[in-house]
Amino acid sequence: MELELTVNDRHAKVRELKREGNIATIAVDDDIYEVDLVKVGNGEYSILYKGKSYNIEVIESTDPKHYSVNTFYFSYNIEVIDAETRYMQSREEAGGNHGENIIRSPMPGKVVKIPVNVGDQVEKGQTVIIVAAMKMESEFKAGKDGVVVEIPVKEGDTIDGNQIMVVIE
Amino acid sequence: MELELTVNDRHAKVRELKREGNIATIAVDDDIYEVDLVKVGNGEYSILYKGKSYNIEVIESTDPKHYSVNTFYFSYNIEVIDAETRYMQSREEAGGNHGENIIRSPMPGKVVKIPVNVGDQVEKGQTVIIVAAMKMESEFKAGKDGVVVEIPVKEGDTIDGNQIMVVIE
Amino acid sequence: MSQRKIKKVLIANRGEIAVRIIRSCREMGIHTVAVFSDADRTAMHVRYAGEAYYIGPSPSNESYLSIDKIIEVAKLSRADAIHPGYGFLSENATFSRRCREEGIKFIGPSPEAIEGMGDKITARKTMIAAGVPVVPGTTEKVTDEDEALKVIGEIGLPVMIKASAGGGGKGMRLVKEQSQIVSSLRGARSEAKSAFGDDSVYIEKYIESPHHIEFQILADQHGNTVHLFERECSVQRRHQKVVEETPSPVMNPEVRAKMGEYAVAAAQAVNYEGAGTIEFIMDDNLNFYFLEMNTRLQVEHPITERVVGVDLVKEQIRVAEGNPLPFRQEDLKQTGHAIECRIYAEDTDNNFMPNPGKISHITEPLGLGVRCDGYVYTGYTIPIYYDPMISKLIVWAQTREEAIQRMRRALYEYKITGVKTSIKFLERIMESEDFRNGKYNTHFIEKNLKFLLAETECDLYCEDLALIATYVDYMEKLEKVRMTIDHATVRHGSDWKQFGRRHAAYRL
Amino acid sequence: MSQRKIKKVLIANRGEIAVRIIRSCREMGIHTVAVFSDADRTAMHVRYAGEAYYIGPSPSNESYLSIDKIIEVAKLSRADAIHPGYGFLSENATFSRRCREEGIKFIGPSPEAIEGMGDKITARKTMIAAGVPVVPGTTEKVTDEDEALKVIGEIGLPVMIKASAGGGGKGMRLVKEQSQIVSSLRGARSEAKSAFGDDSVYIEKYIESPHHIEFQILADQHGNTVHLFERECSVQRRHQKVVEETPSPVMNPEVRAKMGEYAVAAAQAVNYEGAGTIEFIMDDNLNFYFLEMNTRLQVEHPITERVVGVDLVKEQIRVAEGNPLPFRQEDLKQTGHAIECRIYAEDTDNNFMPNPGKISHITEPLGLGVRCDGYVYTGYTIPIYYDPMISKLIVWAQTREEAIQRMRRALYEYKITGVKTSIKFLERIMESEDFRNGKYNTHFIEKNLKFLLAETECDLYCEDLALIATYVDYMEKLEKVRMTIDHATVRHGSDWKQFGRRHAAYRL
Repeated sequence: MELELTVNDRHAKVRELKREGNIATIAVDDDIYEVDLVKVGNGEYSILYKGKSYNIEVIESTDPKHYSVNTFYFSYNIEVIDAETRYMQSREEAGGNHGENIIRSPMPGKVVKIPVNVGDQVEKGQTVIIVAAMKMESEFKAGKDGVVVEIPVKEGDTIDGNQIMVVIE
Repeated sequence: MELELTVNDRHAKVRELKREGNIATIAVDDDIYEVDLVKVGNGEYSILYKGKSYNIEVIESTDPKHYSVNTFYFSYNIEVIDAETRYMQSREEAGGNHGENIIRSPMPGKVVKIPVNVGDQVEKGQTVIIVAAMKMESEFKAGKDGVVVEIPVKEGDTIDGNQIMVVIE
Repeated sequence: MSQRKIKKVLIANRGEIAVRIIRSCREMGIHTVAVFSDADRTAMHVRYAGEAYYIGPSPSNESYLSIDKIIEVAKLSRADAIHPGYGFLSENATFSRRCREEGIKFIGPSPEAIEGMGDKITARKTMIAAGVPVVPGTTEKVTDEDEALKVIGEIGLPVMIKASAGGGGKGMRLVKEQSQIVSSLRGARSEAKSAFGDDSVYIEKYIESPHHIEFQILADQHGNTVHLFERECSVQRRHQKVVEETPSPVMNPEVRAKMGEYAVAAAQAVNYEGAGTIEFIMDDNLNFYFLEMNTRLQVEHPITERVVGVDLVKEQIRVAEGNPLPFRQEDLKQTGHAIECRIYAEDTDNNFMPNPGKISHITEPLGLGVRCDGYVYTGYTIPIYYDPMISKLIVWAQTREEAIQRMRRALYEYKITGVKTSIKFLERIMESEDFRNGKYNTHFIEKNLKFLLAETECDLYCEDLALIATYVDYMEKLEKVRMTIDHATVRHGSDWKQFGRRHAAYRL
Repeated sequence: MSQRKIKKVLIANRGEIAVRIIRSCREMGIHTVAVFSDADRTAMHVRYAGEAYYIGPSPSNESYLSIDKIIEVAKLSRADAIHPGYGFLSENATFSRRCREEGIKFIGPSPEAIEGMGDKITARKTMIAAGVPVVPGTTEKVTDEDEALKVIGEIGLPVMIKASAGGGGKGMRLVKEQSQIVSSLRGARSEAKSAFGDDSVYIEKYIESPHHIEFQILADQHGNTVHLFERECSVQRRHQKVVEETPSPVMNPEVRAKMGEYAVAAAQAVNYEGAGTIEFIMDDNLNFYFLEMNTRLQVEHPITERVVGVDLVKEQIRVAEGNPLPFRQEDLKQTGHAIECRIYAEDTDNNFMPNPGKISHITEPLGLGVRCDGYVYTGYTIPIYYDPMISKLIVWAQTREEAIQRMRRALYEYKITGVKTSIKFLERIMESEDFRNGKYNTHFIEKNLKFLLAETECDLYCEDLALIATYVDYMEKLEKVRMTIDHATVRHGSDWKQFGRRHAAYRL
């Protein structure tokens, strides 16, 4: 089965051509790799390729189709593109025309202050929410001029990473 | 729900009387324990009882009803007794009258030699199988006088821990 | 002054320092009591201590800073001493005094010594009286703007304006040009007012290319004070130390001896007891000035332990028991070189934003010359309420060069996934020319930031191999879902098969 | 003799020693090549090395002992040196010679030195010639029974009969009484014949209450040889070392100096190059005799590294590059005390039977003064084919007493589940009076076995708490199964609910 994966701006088609035990022949776009690949732990893979030993950790991030992948020195965000994702993307792109600005929390934390209300007119660069984590406060600013259409969190809330905090249209 | 558990020769009835978050009240036979219990990892529990901090690891051994349980200094084999187990036990006890002697491997290893055949008459203390693991050979001896009725392994086999190797009747 | 064996210590702290203190207590046969907030029920110090008691909600002012609750637990558990670690109540004179009143030994200095060193201007005066060199500047709090302008005129630019009650960089302004004087002064005072409720400041000469050098001291109850040499702590980001080492690459034996003597004099000036640190600022010509005293154990104490061969927590406890120090100054010496890196849960590529969360997997570096003092474990969730430091990685080697190589090896082995960490950033520090040459001051990170944040080169294949591993992992998950469903299906008829397939395709 | 920088090292080994060697190479900027058998694809040395190549089936004679395959990989990967570790090919003269022929540097002594020390009788003669004291006994192989009886008469009982080609306790007999002489002699010879194909033996004086003391030596290619002091290795079970420490609690400076000199002389007698160990046997009166030389790195080398402050693997590599030793004898000294415990996968309560298998969970001890050299990780399966040693735990402290306390603390922190280990047994050794007093010899384990295997006392509640944890874990599993099934059921009608319940009750 072929999978389409994205990493940064690259779309790559990956498929397995052959497999015998650990030894797999896998095509990444037009390149063919014969690798000795074995899972050594939860999401941890050991790959031998052309004699070199690679350790790669594959971690599910937000959902089963989004991965955070670590090699020793690099970290990649890789997404599996299937029919559902393609549909969502096309919808988002359509939505993108409306110029929605969604502000998400990059880390877990606590909402300290929300100086705006739903319906407020805001300017690009204006602080719309302040989140504290580990004794440090971070201000998040509007990415565009617009109107606050949604604030799904409130002051004092404990929030997760990647949670939607403010939506500006 | 009450569970019957065995540890060594002890049968204990355990049931939860109350639970609020981490704080549970649990009866072990006639003793009532109010504990602060939280799972901190796969099979790892942290229990606070009367101020003391206990770390207990609960590991499934052969099947979901057999546990190997480690406190810092002690290791227990604990079994969950339910209807099925009780049935099996009664059958085994009945079988026990026939005086079956089942020799199991205590660890993974490799069968080096089986100096007996099915049908052989053996004496108690006679070596019936030799297993090697980690550069050390271990001889396993008949636990009773009798006849070898089953040898489900053969020389050269790689075996798991707790696997039946020889049955003497 | 009488000797009394300590039998049970309450550790009024959390994180790596609580675990580190419990380790030494355990080796001494001393029982330990942990305290924990709502956020910390699963924390390592709770699991590792002999006893553990709940003290309140997650925010530290309702738990780890609550003197009443901690004293209550100490009494309940019959602890005869309290170790405050660093941070939280460790430099709180009220807490030290309260312990004394309750008959519980505070493992640290007297409230008087804390007070004497806690206020920067008082400390400065004490130091001047004791003959310890201080940075040219005001000895009195300046509350008046005109007075401040006059003083600045006398000292000459550049100057630093600091909140007298301050800390952590708040209420602090560097003034390099005439035109900035008034605005900086007003800014510092208003920030100080809102942060500490006190807008008095002091003004001092600003040292260009400064080194932050500190001396570890130990003092017993019998008047003996020794120093355990210096730590070079100039690798800082926003006044937070990132890497420390000992010996300092800029130090020489004469200056070391002189600074050590002043450090001892500084501690003796406040009748200090226990472990403490005298911080100095030093310029490129090795002129040095007293900066402040930290009246507690420092985060970076392990590099001293390694190079001098002393367990500082054990010495703290022995001093608290009333024992005399087991060594004199001449018994102590530095052997080899030690470096510490602080591992923070932070996104170094995104303005060093803190990154709490769940640890998916952790592998700690081991082997010759490596010490790792941490507290997180696989499956643990780092709470959002406290410090972002995950651990401290300390290496030792015969030479500075070998220590740097060892640190690089150890950082390479250190694997933490689930949260973002500063490990890659620290590797870049070890690779930077200025650090490798030992030619750096407190401007190091600022100066080298571009290099430190640059993307490392990737092996030709590593992106493709990352894609391959992802492919295999996803296909395995897909297969697992299929098998689960097929398994159910086989037992329950063909309608299920249909559903199972749809389910697998749609849901995963 | 010319100096040549080594750029890539093949490590002809596995397990902890392979990982330990790679660590030092990494610090030196040397590339590393691992080799692995079928059983070792997931082993840590394969994951940690820069490159890794398959060399054959699991049994070591088809992989780690295959000279041809290893040489082939060395050429393929363009390794310019091979580190043999310990065990496997490390003391194989043929391998050392083959490396020389192939132009690959063998990191270890010449084939001649290995041969000179490999045969015990040859070694004995060489030592006598070099003036090193040996145990009174035969210098020639004894192949004749009458001759043997005569020799025994001369030396006087007790004597030890040893296979001349032997090792691992095979073909070895202790004779204490006149009546046992003939039967023991015949037994030893027949065992030697079947084990080594050679029934020649040698006979020597048996030392009562013997200490096993060994000296670490280092020699360069320029004729410089130094010793790095002693290791006390008397805690043994069936001639396998269990605990080692340095300094030896029975040693004094005069005897140490004398033994050190002999150790250097012994190494120089065979033109030794690299790291090696001279083993001595010592009686309670500190009389000592040369036993044998191990022409390789020892398992217990880390305690020397810690106390002397030298990275022995790095020194091995530097010597192999042709560099002169960077220190003279007078530069070296012992600081503090180090102890090593070997952690085995074995069931100490069941006759120490090996216990390979899957590691469910591992937590390694950390903190001040602790070094843990291992290779297993959570989820790793220890194969059945090789040594049962999981890791080595090394501690250092200022004093022996503190080192023992630290070792107890570290063993307490060390958690390995899934396989049975010797950790509890080692804790008991640390608690035993004889060990704590430093009054022990090679009979220690035998003498203290009852104490060492005794059940430790359990806290009043710990059995009940174990039951409670089991209860909670089982109930959680039950709940999970129910939820999975109910989840399916809700979507697909009530028939399923019925099934789900039956399923949950019946299956789990």
